Amino acid sequence: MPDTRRNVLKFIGGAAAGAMFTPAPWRLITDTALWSENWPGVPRPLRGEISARYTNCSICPAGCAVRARCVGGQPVSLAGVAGHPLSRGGLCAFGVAGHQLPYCPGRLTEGLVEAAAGAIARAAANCNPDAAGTPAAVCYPAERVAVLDLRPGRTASWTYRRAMGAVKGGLYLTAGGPFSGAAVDLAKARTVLSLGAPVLDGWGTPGNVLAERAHFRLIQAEAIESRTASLADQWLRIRPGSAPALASGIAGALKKAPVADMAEATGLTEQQINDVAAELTQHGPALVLPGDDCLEAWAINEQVGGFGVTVVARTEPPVPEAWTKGCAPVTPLASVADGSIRTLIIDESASGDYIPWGGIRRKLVADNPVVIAFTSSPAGYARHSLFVLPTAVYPETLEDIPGAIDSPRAAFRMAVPLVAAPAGVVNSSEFVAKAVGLDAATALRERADAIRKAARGVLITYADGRSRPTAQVAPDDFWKALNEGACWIDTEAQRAAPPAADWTGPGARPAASPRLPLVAVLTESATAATAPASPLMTKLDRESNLRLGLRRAALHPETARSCGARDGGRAELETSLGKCRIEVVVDASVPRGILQVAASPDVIDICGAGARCRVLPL
Amino acid sequence: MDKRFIPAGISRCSVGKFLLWLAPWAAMLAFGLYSAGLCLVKGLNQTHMNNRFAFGLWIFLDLTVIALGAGAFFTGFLLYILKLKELRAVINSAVVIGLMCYGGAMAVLGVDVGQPLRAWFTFWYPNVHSMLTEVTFCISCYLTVLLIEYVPIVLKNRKLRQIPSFLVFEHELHKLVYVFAGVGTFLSFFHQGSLGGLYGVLRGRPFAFREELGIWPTTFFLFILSAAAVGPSFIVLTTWLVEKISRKRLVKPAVLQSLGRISGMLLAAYLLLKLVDTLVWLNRTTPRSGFLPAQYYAWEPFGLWILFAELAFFLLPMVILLWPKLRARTGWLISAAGMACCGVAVNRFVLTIQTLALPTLSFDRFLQYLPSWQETGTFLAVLAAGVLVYSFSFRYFVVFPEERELGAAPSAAP
Amino acid sequence: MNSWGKVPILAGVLTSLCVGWIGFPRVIYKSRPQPVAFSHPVHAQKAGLLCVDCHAPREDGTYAGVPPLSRCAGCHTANLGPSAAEKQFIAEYVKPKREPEWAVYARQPENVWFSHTPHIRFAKLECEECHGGQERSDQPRPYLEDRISGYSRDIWGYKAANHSRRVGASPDDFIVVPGMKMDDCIACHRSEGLEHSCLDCHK
Amino acid sequence: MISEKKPGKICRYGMAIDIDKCTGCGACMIACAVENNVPPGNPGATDLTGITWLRVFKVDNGEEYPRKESVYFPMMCQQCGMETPCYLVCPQQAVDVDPATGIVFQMPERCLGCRYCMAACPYHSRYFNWWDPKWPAGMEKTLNPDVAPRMRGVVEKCNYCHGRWHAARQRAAEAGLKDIIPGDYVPACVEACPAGAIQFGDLNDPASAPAKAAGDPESFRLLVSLGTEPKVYYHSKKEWARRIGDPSRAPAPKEPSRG
Repeated sequence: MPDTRRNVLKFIGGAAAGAMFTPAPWRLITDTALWSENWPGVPRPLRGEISARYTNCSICPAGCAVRARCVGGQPVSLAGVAGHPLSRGGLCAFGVAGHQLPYCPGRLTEGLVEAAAGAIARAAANCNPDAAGTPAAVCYPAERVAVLDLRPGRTASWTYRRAMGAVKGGLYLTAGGPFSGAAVDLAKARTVLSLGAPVLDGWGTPGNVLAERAHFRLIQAEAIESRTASLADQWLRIRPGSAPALASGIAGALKKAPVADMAEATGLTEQQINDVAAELTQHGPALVLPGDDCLEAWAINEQVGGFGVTVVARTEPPVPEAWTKGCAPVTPLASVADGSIRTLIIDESASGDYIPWGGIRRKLVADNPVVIAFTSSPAGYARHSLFVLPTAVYPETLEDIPGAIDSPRAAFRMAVPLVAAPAGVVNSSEFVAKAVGLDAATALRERADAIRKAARGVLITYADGRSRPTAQVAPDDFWKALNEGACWIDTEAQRAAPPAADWTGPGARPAASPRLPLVAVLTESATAATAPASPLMTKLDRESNLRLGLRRAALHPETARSCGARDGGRAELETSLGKCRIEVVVDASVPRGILQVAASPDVIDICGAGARCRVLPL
Repeated sequence: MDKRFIPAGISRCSVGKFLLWLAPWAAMLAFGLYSAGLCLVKGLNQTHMNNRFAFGLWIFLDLTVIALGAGAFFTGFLLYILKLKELRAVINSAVVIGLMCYGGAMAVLGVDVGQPLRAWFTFWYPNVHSMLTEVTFCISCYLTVLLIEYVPIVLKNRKLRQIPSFLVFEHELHKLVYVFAGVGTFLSFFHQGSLGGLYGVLRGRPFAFREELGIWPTTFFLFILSAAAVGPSFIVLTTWLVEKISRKRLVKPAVLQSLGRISGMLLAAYLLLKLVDTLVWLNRTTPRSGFLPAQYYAWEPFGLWILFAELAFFLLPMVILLWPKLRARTGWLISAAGMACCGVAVNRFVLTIQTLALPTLSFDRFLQYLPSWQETGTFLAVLAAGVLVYSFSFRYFVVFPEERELGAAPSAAP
Repeated sequence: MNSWGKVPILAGVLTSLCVGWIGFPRVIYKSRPQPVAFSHPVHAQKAGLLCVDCHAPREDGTYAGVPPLSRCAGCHTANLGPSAAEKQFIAEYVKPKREPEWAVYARQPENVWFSHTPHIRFAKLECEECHGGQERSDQPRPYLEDRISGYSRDIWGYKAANHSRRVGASPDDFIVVPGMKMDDCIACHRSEGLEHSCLDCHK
Repeated sequence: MISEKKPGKICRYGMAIDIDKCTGCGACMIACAVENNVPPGNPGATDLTGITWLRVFKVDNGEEYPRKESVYFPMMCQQCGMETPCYLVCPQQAVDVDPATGIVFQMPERCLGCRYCMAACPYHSRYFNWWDPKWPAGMEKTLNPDVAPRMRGVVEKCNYCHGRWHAARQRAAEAGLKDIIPGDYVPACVEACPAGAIQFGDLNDPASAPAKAAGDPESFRLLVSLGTEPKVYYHSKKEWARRIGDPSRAPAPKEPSRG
């Protein structure tokens, strides 16, 4: 019996020895090692013809010119267009990864399209007694339809105005604010005083700002050491929310008035305030940029003679005659009577400054208002809407981008589709127009033709880098060029002072209260926060500490200790307006008693400028 | 029931007792294998290592364990090359311990690398400049040597001896034992050294970087010496432990004492060189690379104390072991041996963990690192496996030849 | 004292030799037929086409490799011949405009950067020197893929039987596929003195 | 280096970075990740386990307001030209230095993930794939075909966008040239920087920006005292900023500070 066992053992031994002289074991070792090169999970990049395509970035109103490197037609990387007169070849971090927006996880691709269309049509009919089919309907003054446009000045905006014009009692609303009708000219400015505006952090056209940066002295008045503050020539560390006080202080100083109490309010010395005032007047043209819409600051521009020089009236590209007739006027949201809107259509597809929901809600009728949001992200107004309609994102859309705040000359450029939009998304403006019986499918083409007809300015085509007078381009070529990546720039217009700021002040600010010890300071420009961002942005926040990152709030170690929050811990941010979840980041560079929080819609909703708040660790 | 396997003339506890003893270790092994499996399947994100703390608990333990395992080669060297006959009493035990230590270290390395399937590349495309290549080659070779040295111990088993061919084989093998001892010693000198070199060559880490002697940094030689010094101490420690656990006299006290003496002498030599090296490093090497020695110890908890602790852990045992009166007392001997082992652990800890914790860039920060339970578990697996292997060897093979004549007190534990 | 002596050992050795040399090579490769029964000779002779007529570099210099359907559809708008393969090709691919899923014999691992341009322009290599006598392959041989590593069998280079449909084609008609392993590339680069580092070819 | 045979044209590519111009916008980091197929951070990733071949740090002069000054400081692999630490320690030649370009390069398919090179690198510019690379559904369409994606368990690092070097060589070959057309090869970060703070060039060419920076008293390199001859030159007019590269500068703040 042991013999058989022994023989089996011998057999196995022999087999093992023999195997060594076959390719099998060696090949298996090699293959497993090779398998580790492309085991499941390691993707294979697509191959194909490499080409360059051109467009304009529509993530934010800057509309930088973009060269896309495409493989088999699919963009794989984006870069600026060197020598572009407006964007100066620059592209921000968000723009560089723009081609990945269509693949953001959590992106909306379906919604109750028909129902929403019905709702709009019904609302329009209710407002419009003489619309066919609804003779009995009556229009209540308090039952108005309104479109809230986060990025005015687009062709889409005109479509909305026409659509609302076609509806009796239809409203076209914008955020308003001092800059709604104005643009600034950094090239002219020698001194720039920013009261919390993120001048060097995504404000205006990044490429242009950086190119002009060398020519002006930048004074940043801000409570925290923001990116701009740390890079400014001078940083005035003021108390949070005291920007208006500083503004009126400077205004006073310019009139040689005493500034003692203002110094008190801002935490600066009188000397400092007087010095700033002096600087604004002494070194040639000055420019004052209000951060969160503070009118006092805006007024200083007039005092220092900036109007018509560094601050000019914004001019728009020519518009077809027909559009201007009977279109709804531009109304700032703030000037609408509270509780007067029944049906509100919010176009969030083109990001702009996010308005706190509280400011909007007040304008709606109290009992079940109908809110319809056009957006690609569930994070914004979608949270407050009855209907959410998915829209295409850059670079799927064909849309034009209004002139940026820092380009005094009118410009017309379009973001052209580089990839196909998923089925089920809608074009917001055309959708609204259609719902009220207006065809706006060719609006962009009409606009382009109107511009071409005016025959002013030049057309810059990116592929060949040429710049031709508009008059020399045939209408069809003009349109074709715009669709292949081009930009029309108006001739230098007569510089006019901007229209008086038709706007009454910021929306509801959370009131101070003893049980809310901290002051919330929003960083990261709201535009960047509400604009969709590529998943790669983790490189900037979580994988390095360059940005704070959404839903993260930074505290000084001592402050953190005092409210029992630990680094990386989850916590609840509470203000008088509400609560939201945040992740705590402990950072010694944040002043004590301040909560530096990244602006995302849910945070903006509850924190106005300088909101009091507290942090409750979870 | 397993009497026929237990060496003749040696009494061992009952099977039940033995299994009872094994159970906890087996459980520990199971847990360890689970956590190791997690690291292999889910990847090294299961550990608390990161891009800055690229090496963690595992590398530290590998270095320590291999230093302790040095007893195997050094005892062999003393016995077969320097003919210190009385060490025959512990050589088998030394071999088993060496096998455990080296086997364990290799196993952990297998988990530590991100792509174990490619581990053989090191043999196929070796980079001769790299200390790690040297380590890999020497350790894997020496592991084979240890296995070969282990075979005779296994073949001496009562049952296996009945197979004549095995007996012959064992006899032939035994003739070669001197060769293996020689080869083993040579290899061990090398890999102990290159383990030291591993960090000594890191020009980018001035805290670890050392002057070169010939083609090797000084840590190369310091590691050889410290390993050789601590190896015997570890043998003393383990033998004593086994005696306590099995409640038996396994070796003559004289043997342990002479081991202790050797350990002490080597510690003295090591300490001397270590002092010189430290002074050179602080006053010459560090300033040259633009760093201030003060910076090394500016960060709590790694203050200057750790440097002195390191030295103290070698100094005290040295004194005790070189002092015949103290050495003669088991208590002193054992505690000295224990301290020496701690000393080498601290030394390896400083070189691995503290090196990585210290910032090199002026704007960088000091890092803290605590191993995850998966990391700890994997290490526990090695420990448990070691104990199990040793227990079996002790029960079924002749690990301590002198045990028989030292008389058979009634057996208790394994 | 044991019954069979060395016999079991030898048996063991023999078994594993057979398994290792005969069984294993068959098992390790997954065979996959090409979608279309394409004949190089037919296109070369009947249509008088050259390699570059279909396998041409693109404007951007990258190599097109297997031509897209559009290239075929240029001629194969309707049945050009009576063959069943022709019918099937038209019906399944040309009409529905479906790209044939060709398996590329010479597909290299992802981390290899290879550009035809310098090899054609400077080294003056002929297609055959790397791709073998494809122009003689009258019927695309099945694509063999290593089951574990997932790489093409051709990379290792071998002598493939050329199953010819031509009348009187000799049964021992082979297509020698040269190896395309890293070593093969290095050998040539080294002989040309163009070997500097791994970065020459790896990405 | 496999053979010592010298290629046609020997370059020593390097960078000149003006940290006074850098605004820390991070466009370079994103462009880098896009170009080199670096996946978005795993949900568990932190600034210690993430992968950022190029990382921008915020460094201040340690003073308090109002004397406090900060700079943004882009750091990629410094491409050591002497005693290259990572190259010397890799046990299986997964790290290579190209004699033709001076570029230090990691071969992920050769790497066994022992991370010895990471311990060796004084600049911490090597990154380990702690997780399997994962892209959101559909996003793998945007991967760059000139760069091979890495797998879990290997080390990767900046290689001056080597894929672009290959592409440039191909374009040169198209034009019948053996050497790259000057200026045709530029890493992604250089192209992306809206402030023009990063410049790239051949240190062997005296006219190139890095070569000029090498001679500029206001330029500095990181940890030169280690003798690894990094090929990235930084420039600043601020005296304190120039001492960032000096290891004996006062130790970093004990309080945790982002950046």
